[in-house]
Amino acid sequence: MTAPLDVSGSAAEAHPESVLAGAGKAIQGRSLTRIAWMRLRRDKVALAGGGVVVLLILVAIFSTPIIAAFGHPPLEFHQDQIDPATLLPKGSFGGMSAEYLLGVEPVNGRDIFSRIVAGAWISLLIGFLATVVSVIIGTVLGVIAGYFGGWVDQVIGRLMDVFLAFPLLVFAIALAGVIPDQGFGLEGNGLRIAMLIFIIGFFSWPSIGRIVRGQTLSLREREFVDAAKSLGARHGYIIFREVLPNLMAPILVYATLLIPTNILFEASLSFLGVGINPPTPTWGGMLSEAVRFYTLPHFVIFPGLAIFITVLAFNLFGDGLRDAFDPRAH
Amino acid sequence: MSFLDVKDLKIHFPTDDGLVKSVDGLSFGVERGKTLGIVGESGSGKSVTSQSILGLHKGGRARLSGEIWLDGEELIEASTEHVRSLRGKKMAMIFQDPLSSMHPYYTVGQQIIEAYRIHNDVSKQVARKHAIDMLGRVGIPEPAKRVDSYPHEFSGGMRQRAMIAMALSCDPELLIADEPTTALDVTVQAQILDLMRDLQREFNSALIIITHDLGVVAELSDDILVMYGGKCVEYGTAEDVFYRPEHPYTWGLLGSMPRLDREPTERLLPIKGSPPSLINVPPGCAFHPRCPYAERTGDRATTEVPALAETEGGHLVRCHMSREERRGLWENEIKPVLETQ
Amino acid sequence: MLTYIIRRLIGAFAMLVVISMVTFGIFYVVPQWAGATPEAMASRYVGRAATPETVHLVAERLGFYDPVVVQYGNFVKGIFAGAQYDYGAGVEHCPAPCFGYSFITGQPVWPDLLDRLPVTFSLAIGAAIIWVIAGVSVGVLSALRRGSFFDRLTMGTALAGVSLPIFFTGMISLVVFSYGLGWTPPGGAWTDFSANPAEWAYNLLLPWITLAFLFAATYARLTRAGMLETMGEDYIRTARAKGLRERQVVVKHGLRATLTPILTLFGIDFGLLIGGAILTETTYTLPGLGQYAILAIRTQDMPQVMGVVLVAAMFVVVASLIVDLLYAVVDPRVRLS
Amino acid sequence: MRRKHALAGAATAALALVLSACGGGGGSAQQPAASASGGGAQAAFNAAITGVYNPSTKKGGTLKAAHSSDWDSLDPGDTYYGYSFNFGRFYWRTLTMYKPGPGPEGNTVVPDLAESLGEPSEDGKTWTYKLKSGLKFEDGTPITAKDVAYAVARSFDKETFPHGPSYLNELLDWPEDFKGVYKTPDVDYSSAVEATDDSTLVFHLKKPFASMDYVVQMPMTAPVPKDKDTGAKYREKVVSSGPYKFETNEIGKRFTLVRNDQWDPATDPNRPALPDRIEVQLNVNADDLDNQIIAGDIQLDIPGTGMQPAALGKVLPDPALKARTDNPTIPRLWYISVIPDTAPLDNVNCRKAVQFAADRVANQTAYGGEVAGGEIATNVMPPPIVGQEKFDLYPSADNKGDVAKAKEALAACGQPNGFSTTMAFRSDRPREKALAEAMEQALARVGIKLTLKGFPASSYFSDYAGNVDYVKSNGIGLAAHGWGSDWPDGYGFLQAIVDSRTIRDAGNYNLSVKNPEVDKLIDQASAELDEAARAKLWVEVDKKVMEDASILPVVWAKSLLMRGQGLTNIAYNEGQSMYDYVMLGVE
Repeated sequence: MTAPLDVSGSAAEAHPESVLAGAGKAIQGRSLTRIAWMRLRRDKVALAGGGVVVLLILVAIFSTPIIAAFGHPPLEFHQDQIDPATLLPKGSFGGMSAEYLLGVEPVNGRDIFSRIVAGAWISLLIGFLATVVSVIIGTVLGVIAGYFGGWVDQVIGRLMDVFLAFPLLVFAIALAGVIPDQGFGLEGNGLRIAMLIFIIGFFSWPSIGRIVRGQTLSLREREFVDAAKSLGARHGYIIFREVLPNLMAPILVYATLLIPTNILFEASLSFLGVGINPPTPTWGGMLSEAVRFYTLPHFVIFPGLAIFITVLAFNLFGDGLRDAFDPRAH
Repeated sequence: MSFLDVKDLKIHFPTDDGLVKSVDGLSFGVERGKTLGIVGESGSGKSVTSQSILGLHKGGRARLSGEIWLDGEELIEASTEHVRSLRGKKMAMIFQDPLSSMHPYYTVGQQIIEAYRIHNDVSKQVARKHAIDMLGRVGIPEPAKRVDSYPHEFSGGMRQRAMIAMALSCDPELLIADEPTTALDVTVQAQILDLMRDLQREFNSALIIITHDLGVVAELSDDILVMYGGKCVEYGTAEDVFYRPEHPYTWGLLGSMPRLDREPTERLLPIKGSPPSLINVPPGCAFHPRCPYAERTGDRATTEVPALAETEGGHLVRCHMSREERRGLWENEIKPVLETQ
Repeated sequence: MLTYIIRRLIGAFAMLVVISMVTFGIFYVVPQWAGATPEAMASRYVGRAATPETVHLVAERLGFYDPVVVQYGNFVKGIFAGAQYDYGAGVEHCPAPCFGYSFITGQPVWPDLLDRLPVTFSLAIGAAIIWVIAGVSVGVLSALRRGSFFDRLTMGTALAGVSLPIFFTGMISLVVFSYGLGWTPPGGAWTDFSANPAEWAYNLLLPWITLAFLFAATYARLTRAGMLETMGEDYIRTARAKGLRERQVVVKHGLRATLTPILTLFGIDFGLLIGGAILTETTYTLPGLGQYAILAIRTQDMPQVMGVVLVAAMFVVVASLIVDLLYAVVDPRVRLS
Repeated sequence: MRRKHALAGAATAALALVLSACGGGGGSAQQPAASASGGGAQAAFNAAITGVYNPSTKKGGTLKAAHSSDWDSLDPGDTYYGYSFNFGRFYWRTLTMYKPGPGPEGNTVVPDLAESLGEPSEDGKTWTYKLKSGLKFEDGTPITAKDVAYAVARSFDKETFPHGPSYLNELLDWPEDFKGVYKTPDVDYSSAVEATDDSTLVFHLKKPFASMDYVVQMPMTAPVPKDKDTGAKYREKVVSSGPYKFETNEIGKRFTLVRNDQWDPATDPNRPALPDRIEVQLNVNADDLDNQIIAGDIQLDIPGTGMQPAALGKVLPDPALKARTDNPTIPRLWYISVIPDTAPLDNVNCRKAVQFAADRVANQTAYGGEVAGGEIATNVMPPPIVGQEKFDLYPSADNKGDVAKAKEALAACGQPNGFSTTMAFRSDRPREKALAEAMEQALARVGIKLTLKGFPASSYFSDYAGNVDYVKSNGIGLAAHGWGSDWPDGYGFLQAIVDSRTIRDAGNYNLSVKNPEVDKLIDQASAELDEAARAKLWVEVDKKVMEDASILPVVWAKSLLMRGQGLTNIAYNEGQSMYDYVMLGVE
């Protein structure tokens, strides 16, 4: 999130305690989870967002048959569609036609529709998995900080401050720029995707860490934790059986809201030219190429819209989820 | 007509989950210099009632009907602006949690001064003097110094005193105290209650004390209204309600009054179950699922809403059981248990 | 209070040390792990005619043969004590804070940073004014008219706003307003405020609005949520019970409490922005710190990277310190200790 | 040797690496003006290639120029960009310079500071230049042969001046203990370069070298007054020897040149010095720069590498705008190194398979198309190189590649089903990225699977494609590359990229040509004194490399240049590979 720069707005949402305070209260009983589900089912906007998310996931999974049905292979050149002097699409509206639904790219004439469809999985995969990384790091450190308190909390708290003070985009670019070719049993784009997931996830953890810490702090004072302690339960038992299950709702909510942030982060890195290697299409990468051809609206708008719709859908769904878990929002 | 006269007050909230009938046909009255205690569990509608008198429900989605007459003026139909001008001046309120009810960013003095200057066109200096004066009258030591303290710098009891000073700063004729002592220690509770009694005498205002604890109103109240599920279930003089209670719910409340010789959690006459959902109020008598005597009236308990009927001399009870049956139960079963302790 | 400030300053300093070490590690150590020799690193900074001897000499001059610890130590020394720069015909003293000399242009980094700061600062300050005013007022109005058409419209717009990548909105706005309608200057336009304030503002108008839109959306959402929460607080009910007019309830009691946490966010956001609005500056090719950072990374100009990262981090650290101090002023419950 | 092209703008790579030429001068300025009947003010496509466009001798006005990036250095001893050699002649003078004006004559050198071209000794190891009289620095002190010798000696210090060319470091007979004028101020360097008197300069070479006149037109011979030399900081305040001097210089932002009243036009027939003032803005957005050139707000795009792709779509379809452009072929080749260190490309048949499988049209389009990119290249040397011959060892119908032949070659290589390898490119160069993508598509047709990998341009040759260890351990089989000549003959173009003996551990520009037969031919060609026979031998080198299939030519670069509005006296100079800047005037 924003932590870095102007990737996605403000550090604001890095302080979601207030937002989730309600969810925290709601987690006491299973029945409240059910109530949240009922609320969510009634929230049409959130459901629409969720629907689009599901649709996008399906598109990502079934990109091959979709492209086969409606487009051309995403890497295939169609230079017959291109004016050899200006390098621009010959047809009007960027070469849009029944053959090329969203037109073709300048220079090589690749089918924009296919490339957008084929680019979905990168955005979603990195968005999801980077969030998983953030959630894991954030939860572990947040629980440790909140549960043990004292100097442990101090150290982890400082660590979070350091991360928030980092110009993260600079670091991400620098790191992404020195990714080697092989390592960890992966190579090429596989390694690159893995590294991007790690970098994005690694830089996004403090936001989720803060929430988890805050929630853990309040859970620690609750009766059932006291009860477990008085029964002589070990820390591990209390954390895994008493604390973590009660953190699931806020983590779920916040993770959902972190996904779109991470998708934007990936798009920003691709836009700045340190994303996935070509020719694999990514939305941010398409936009960065479109900069050179800003006179072609279709080349700019379609990848931009793809990012926008995806991020918006996740945000709508995440907002709905949060409202559902937060009685005060009603 | 009483100084405050509430007639058939209904407060309903439409929600996604259905219509919440917070208050459903409530009538009562209070005279100047008199005290009414409204007693009930949380969710019984007692706080909503008090806020609707002050018009504080406005802006929300509440639907009000009925009549609220204050000193001959009807408030429900009155303009928002007019009700606002009465608030603080003619009627004031003391809230449950003095910490959260006072603005954390302003000093106690600033908050009292503000309250005073809304209704009195005086300079800040004059208002400040008044605030110091009020703080002194509610028993805050060194008021000239404490007037510049922030609420969080006060102890709980001091804060509640400050709240009271704020509420009384414009000399209101009706004072509503919503759970004024719930957030306080037992010893402080007594002090605050004494203070309120003294001040009421001094100001000769009408006082409504809202509480879930009969003990709080025992000494203070002239009349007591017991609410359950948004309805009045018993209404009478303090003497009636304490010495001749006729509703099984009131018996339960009496049985759970804290006493110094009992563990606070130990209940003599436990009321089983929990307060009813205001969305799905149980059919028939709202109390029947928790009432140990429900089967005595057979199907009526679940099918017929009991009427609020006068048992004698202004003592009203909402129960299917006959007067004799209730009195018999009280005399033979309940009273002896309560008195053994 | 004083001890608090001193303690915080020490903490801030420690944080900058950590950040400088990490940055140094990424640019100096990671390449070596990846197998780069001092010569390979040096050959980035020589012309195409460079012979092995040239490369060797440059590697020596840049200190690449020294152990990393020594290199880092020299860097730190430069910041506090200044450094000597051998420019061939003589030695120049680079006074503290000396972030070294660019490996590419040979120019001292610190003046470069000072030179670019006004651009980023101008961008940030203008955008901040717009987004705070727009975001907060929209948020307050939406909260007060919850569920109204206005609320739904603005909150829908705000959600769209936080979902739009700024490089996309930036490009679209350039294409439409600059290249299409010609209302605003093209990307890259920059005039110093002191030279011509009107032109300064005119040139920055589009970046301001674009950047402000993103933040305003976030702030509107947060203000609305905060306002809704505040207006449900007990003390608001108290204020109303006193007979206060609704406007005063909102402004004096509601806003005051809502804005305090927003202030914290604002401090951090603003600090982050002054450190370089990379995407905005890239999209509009504004010669600010963000663009400087990107160029420095692209050309692997290590002193420049170190300088810009540390300066950016410093702004965040200072901003958060100021915010904490301000918080203590605004919220009497907060005690600094 | 190699001149840098502008790393600058995102898009264009093409810059002329050609050696800078000389300026247009008084005499030459009049000459083209007089002979440029073909030019005139009649706007037409390529009007400034064949003749001088809008000839004029009017003095005065301000020339507004801009650069989408920045100079490597303004110091004549520390710069290696073509545009820098070209533009620098406004404020420096060198012993010789390219003949100003259009046409093939632009490839020849004429004297500048020197009275005449250099005089070689019998053995070709000593070159003597006589300086004109009346030469002065901007402060009025006379320019003597000592100042030139000092300039040459100071440029020796590559630690202080890492950017400039090192021809003279290699050619001259420097004393063993000479480490530069700053580190070893007392060492006598007269064994390499000496001023025998105030007007006589003598170069002593280690071995015979025929093209000395080309070398000394480079700015290392621009005089530097010793008492004003501030080493690496001299770039901030260069002392002018040319018709203009610095008024202001804000490094990285802008600078302004004004007339140098100490410059005597009588000593300088090559520079008409028409404008009164020259303003240069640096780091201007490249797209915006194009728009301002089109609109007339800026008159000169200094890098001279051609317009950005977004502008092409605007300019080419519009006859009025197109008429303002010139589209020369420059002595630069964009190509792909096919690296024989990486199996199975160690087998020449596999390399040939790559040659046949490539889709040249797709590659050309990737590189910017027929106008902004260049002509499809079939061999290594570009057409502007003297003696160049076109030939095609891997022909295919429509230049789309010959899949059948490629498969035959694969079979011969023992890889009938194709193979996998990695292609490197500079990730901040969109054209190289597009090229890599085009190759990936084309080679897939014959079963060769390409993995594409982008690297930062700043460390492309030092850490990646030009680093032998990296290439070997990471299996880089193909690498996008580009080369421009420092002067327009076979040696100037080919030597650095095909001589295997130049290969070092890191920072290589010859990535793939490791053939002893090629090296042998290079030696033969270098030793050949007859110009025509020498040119033939360079063609042989070219053929050998193509037979070796270790270079896959992409395009012989062309750039689309736009003549700024209000400019006079515009001519494309072949020596500079861009407009001749010192000829320009403003209306």
